Amino acid sequence: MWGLTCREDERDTEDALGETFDATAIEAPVSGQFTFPNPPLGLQPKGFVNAHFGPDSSAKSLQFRKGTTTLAFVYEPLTEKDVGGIIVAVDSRASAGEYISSKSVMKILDVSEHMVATMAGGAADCQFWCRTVNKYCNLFELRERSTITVSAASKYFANVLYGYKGQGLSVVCSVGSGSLNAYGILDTYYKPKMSDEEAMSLGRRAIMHATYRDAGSGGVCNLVHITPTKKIRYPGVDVSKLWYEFADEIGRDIAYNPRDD
Amino acid sequence: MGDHYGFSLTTFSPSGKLMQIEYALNAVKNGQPSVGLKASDGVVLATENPSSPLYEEQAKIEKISKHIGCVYSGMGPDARLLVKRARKIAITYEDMYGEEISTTQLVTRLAAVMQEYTQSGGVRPFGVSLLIAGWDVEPGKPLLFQCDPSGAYFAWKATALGKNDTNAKTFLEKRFSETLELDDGVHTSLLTLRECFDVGMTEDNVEVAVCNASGFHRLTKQQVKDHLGAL
Amino acid sequence: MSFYQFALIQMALKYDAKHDPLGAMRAFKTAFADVEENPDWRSRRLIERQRWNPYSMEGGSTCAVAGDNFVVVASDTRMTAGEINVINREVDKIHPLSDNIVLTTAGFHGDALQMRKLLETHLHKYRFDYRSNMTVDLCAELLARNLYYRRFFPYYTGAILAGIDEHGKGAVFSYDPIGCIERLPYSASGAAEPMLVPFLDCQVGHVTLSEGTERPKLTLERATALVRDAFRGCAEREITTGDSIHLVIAEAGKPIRHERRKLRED
Amino acid sequence: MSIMSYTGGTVLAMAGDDCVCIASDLRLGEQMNTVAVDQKKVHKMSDKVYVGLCGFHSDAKTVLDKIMFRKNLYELRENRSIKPKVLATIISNLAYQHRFGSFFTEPLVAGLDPVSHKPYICAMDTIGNICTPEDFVAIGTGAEYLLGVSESFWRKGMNSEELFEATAQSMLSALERDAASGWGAVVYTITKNNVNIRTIKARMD
Amino acid sequence: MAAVDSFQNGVLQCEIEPNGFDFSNCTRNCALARMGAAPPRLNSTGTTIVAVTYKDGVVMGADSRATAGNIIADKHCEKVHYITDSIYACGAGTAADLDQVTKMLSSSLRLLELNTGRKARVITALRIAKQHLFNYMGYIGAYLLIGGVDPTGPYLYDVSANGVTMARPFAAQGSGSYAAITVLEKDFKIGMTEEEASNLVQVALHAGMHGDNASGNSLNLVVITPEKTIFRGPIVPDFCNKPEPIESDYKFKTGSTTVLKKKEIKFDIVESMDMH
Amino acid sequence: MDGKYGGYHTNTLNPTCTGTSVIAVVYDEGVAVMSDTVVSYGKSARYKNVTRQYKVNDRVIVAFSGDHADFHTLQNIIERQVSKWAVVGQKLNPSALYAFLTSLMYQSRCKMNPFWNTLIIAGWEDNEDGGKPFLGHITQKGVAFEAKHTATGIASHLLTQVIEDETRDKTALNRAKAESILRRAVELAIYHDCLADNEFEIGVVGKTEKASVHTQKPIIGDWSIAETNCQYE
Repeated sequence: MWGLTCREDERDTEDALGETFDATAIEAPVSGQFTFPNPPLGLQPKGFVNAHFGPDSSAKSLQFRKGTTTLAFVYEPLTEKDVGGIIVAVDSRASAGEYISSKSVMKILDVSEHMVATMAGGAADCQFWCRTVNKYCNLFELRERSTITVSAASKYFANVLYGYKGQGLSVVCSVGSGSLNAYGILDTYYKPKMSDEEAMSLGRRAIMHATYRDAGSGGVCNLVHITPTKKIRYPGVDVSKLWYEFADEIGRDIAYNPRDD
Repeated sequence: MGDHYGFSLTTFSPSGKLMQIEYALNAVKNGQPSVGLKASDGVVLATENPSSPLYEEQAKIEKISKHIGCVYSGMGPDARLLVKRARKIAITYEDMYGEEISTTQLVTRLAAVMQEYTQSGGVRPFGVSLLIAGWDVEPGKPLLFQCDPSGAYFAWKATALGKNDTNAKTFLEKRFSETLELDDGVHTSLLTLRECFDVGMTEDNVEVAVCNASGFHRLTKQQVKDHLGAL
Repeated sequence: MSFYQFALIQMALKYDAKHDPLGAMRAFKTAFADVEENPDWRSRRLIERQRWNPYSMEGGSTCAVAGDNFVVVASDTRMTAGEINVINREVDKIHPLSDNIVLTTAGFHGDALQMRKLLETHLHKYRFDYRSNMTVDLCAELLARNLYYRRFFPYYTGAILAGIDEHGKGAVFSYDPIGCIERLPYSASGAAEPMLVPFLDCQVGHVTLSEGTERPKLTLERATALVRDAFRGCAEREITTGDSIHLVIAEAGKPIRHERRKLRED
Repeated sequence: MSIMSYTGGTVLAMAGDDCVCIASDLRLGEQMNTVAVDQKKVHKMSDKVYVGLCGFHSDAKTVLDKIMFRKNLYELRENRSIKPKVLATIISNLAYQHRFGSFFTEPLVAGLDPVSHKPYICAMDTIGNICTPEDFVAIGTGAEYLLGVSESFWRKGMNSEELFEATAQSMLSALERDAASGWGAVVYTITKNNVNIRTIKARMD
Repeated sequence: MAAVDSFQNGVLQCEIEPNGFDFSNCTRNCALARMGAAPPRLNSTGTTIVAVTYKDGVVMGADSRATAGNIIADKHCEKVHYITDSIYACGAGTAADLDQVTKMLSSSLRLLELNTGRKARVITALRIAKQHLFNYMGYIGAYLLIGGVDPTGPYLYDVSANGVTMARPFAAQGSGSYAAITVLEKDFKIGMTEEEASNLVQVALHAGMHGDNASGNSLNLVVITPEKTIFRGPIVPDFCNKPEPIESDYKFKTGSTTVLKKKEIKFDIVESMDMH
Repeated sequence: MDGKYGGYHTNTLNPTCTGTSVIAVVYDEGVAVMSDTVVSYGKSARYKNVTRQYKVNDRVIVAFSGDHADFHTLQNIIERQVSKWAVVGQKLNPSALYAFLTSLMYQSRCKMNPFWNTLIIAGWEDNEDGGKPFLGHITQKGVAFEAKHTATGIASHLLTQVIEDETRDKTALNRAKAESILRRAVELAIYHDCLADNEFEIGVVGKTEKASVHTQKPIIGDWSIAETNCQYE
């Protein structure tokens, strides 16, 4: 066939065309052998994705969603009534560039029964990789018949992500651009021994201040309290309502008084 | 403007008067007579414009912008330059502010131009006085101004310039009233003009223009003839 | 020097002044001096060599509103080539996958077709393996993962999966191009998303009303009326939305209903 | 991030019958963090004519000073208060004068004609292309959201109370979705015999 | 002190007699562009403009949509610009440039008409526009169709931003011009009547507005003949209005927004502000 | 084929020999497809009377615009598909070919190695209730849609509206009317498409007629306007 000689490899062989590509797309990936299809022709994924979905691309509201403010701290119980443990507080806004694509994202992702990870940076990246780590932890617990330690889980998390170094993944587990303000509040009010109530209000207060100052955070403040025995998820509290309560509390008149010039 | 020679030709006389301006006013005095009259719904400008079969007809009344026009008494060429400047002022104002220039604004700026020529080196004042008639669209009001070579400007109800303007003015004082309509205004101004005429007034040697809400436009010969007939 | 070295040099020039303000000031000063020595207009007009863009934007927009036992999905039916030239006025952007799952996408139409084919195949395979239809949230998770599998060559679409879940409640799942999934009461995507979403915020989410004012309940009629009005507003203000609205209404226990309404065509 | 959204900010103007409403948010930020929450973006030019300036804040301030200079010169010369149409032309000429090195700010003029009390609203792009619709105009980072919402909320012939509600609701819905604007909003309602300035309660995140 | 004065004069200089462009921000804007900040989006008239000469005059028409990116900035912007009573210009390209160039053309020609006492020629308008645009080498993005009738007959010229001009019996410009020009090629005949010419322009505009996203909303027509010039204001073709109006009306009862603070400034109505 | 992207073999990313636009219109019992017979190399009409429509079988015609080299390769691939279907005794119907070509173009686009073509698939689709005409349009990036009338290349800008007006109100369009519309479209295309040629062919496939491509009488178009327009400015 005259066509055959010109290009042997892709175009003309029997199984070319649809089959190879569709096959990979349809089959659920088998863990272990699955590799992400890179953009072809040796294009750098980070540059390629940034060129088409980055801040100065034409994909205005199609940019990837980013979350920003998350915090967590450990504290011991002040009195017997308290339980102590870890408070994890997050905001709930996912913004794509300047557009707030969602106001109610759940940024505390379960890694195992007694462990959570918070989502800052790329929302989709965190969701996907937390699910992978969650799967790994469950398998670990079934195999080892003992709960996985936090350091083991985070070690696994680091190893997995290391494989995709420099390809543009944005998985940030603790900080975010809004958290600089949160640090300020935590540094001033944090005491190693606190009552549960006090710790939770400190977490919410820190998130509220972060959302007040940072444009990328806002919405609802979700809070999880991890005690030595179980994990309690508290319903979200509207951050703006928190701010107005805070303003009344310290008696500061925050409403802008109209000027007539 | 006028800084190439440095020395100003218009200097104060010991008695504290600027003689050049006096002489300029005299030049205006022996120019052809022109009359301006503000009626309730418009302004009339009329002037003597001797025509002869020998030369082409040269209009003395010029249009500056849609609602503003002017007539002059005194030296023609000076007036031509002023009218050109006035038109430039009007069009630049319209570019800058998006609406047509109001008569007061045009007159103040034109007077400033005339005043420059009395204080700059190497130039003489204009030998011409202008009667500027305009209609302000905003409050819908007729306006009549006179600009002198000294740069002074006065708002008039009715006035006359040029040859024997004094008795023309006394004639107007008797005839003028606030409630004049535009047509009677034309009649009164033609009557006052006839006072200053030494030769018979026909539609060839007089030029009349009217400025009202619809704009500034010169009356055709036929219209002047009808008005003359009705006198 | 291939395009990438050129881009790298360009990258070095581009100062990332986001994070520290002092750095921003220094960066601006050096950039200012840089421009003074060789301003753009003196140096040969460097024509940015465009690499072939695998994506193209077919315009149009879609939205979905979930009620307690229904879901309304709507999209316009105009396809534009190259931002300004209308090439087709009756394109379906809503793909009912099964009687309780509806996929709608806006953005690059090629990816939309591929996504539909992908999901249809998975649903078929699921029906083959488990002899039962997929529920909405299961299908939603599947779509999230499949979007993420192409993390380094993403689908250029804002997908929305809507349907009736197993409890008979309306469900709308909104996605970003690489699969960040979230269940919302209402969502929109496409060229006119910034215009649709605030309108739905105000009318469905009632987020801007003061405490006292009464908030009308979201019935099926009110939802369809709101969606139609939203699209009429967008057709007025957005150039790639128009021609007609294609409404798909899925109610618990009832087959999917289609409805088409005219929109302005200019 | 485009330079126009460096400091953020949104202004909306709506016209009813014989009344005009201008709403603006109060944020001044540097890219992602908020620096001030009481930033005035609507400035009074004369009793019933207001100017809104959005975009890059330092340019907005410079342009405001230049506009005040030209407006004061005009009012002193003409001895009457400036008409909104004339003010729009002045600003447009100022912007177009910097055609090739433009100011990064989009001005908006809204007000009642001092004589005929007819509402006049107009918005411009950075080099002064005047658009004077009869319903509403929006500028700033939240302009798209405002246009989409106001399209349904605006009706012909609204009185000043209805107009205030429509403007306030449109502005609040837009601020929901715009990260770069918000932190409170202020609404000026201009009618023939008074100007009402109201600060409305908005999300502070 | 001298430095301050010179700076002060510099700043005020362009205020006192503003003429010509002021390039003071150019370097700063280029520096910001190199820092990666995207320049702002200018309003452009995507537009369809059409002009046709017929037996004794010119018919010109344009749509009325100005777009910024994919958002319609102005639904009824005026693209048929008045130059003089018998010369009109339709414009496509950067909206601000069009406004200013046509305003400059109009004032210079009206000044010419007053000073010479004669009706201005279309060729003069063309020559002024062409030289102005050529001066700026196409950076002033104005694509004009200058048409009109002067004592020597009807003319139509097509000016592009870099100064290339061409006389044409019929012409279309703008992003919708592809669809419009085909309609013109189909039905144009030499020596059409005014009726036929204005119908042809309308059909061409309908084609441009219907097929092109960036044109639409309504169309303006001007018919110029030696005796009179008729400007037919916004004509809304049937496919340009909403087939069904907005269904429910979104009336917000008073009090549906919480007001934190309130200040009122009262005026007593002074009948007329100015002195005389 | 210069392999500048890290040594990969790439298809044309800047096409050389290209065919200009193709226009197709559906009429009541079939589809008419028009394409001119020139392949131009840049602005010069290098290859004359080259057919750009490929008769797959007597029910399907595929017309190409864009790079001619890719057209030959696609022709080869379609031939292979036809023989594959023939093995199981099936005749390739238009919607099947349309689906196959869509995924092929999409897949080549995903390998950043596109076929630089826009394809028009015209055919007669046999289904239970008597069958219907099929017209599909696929771009080089895998965007595919069906339509009543379509055009590729510059003709999509120039002629879509004119054809839309012609076909909007008249419900039953017979073959003669469809061909006259196409002939008129060629004339209008010549005026403003410098790559178009006045020799063209119309392919027809319908319920009764088998797929066939007929060369047509060249159209001259009327250029009388030139005399009236000799000004300098």
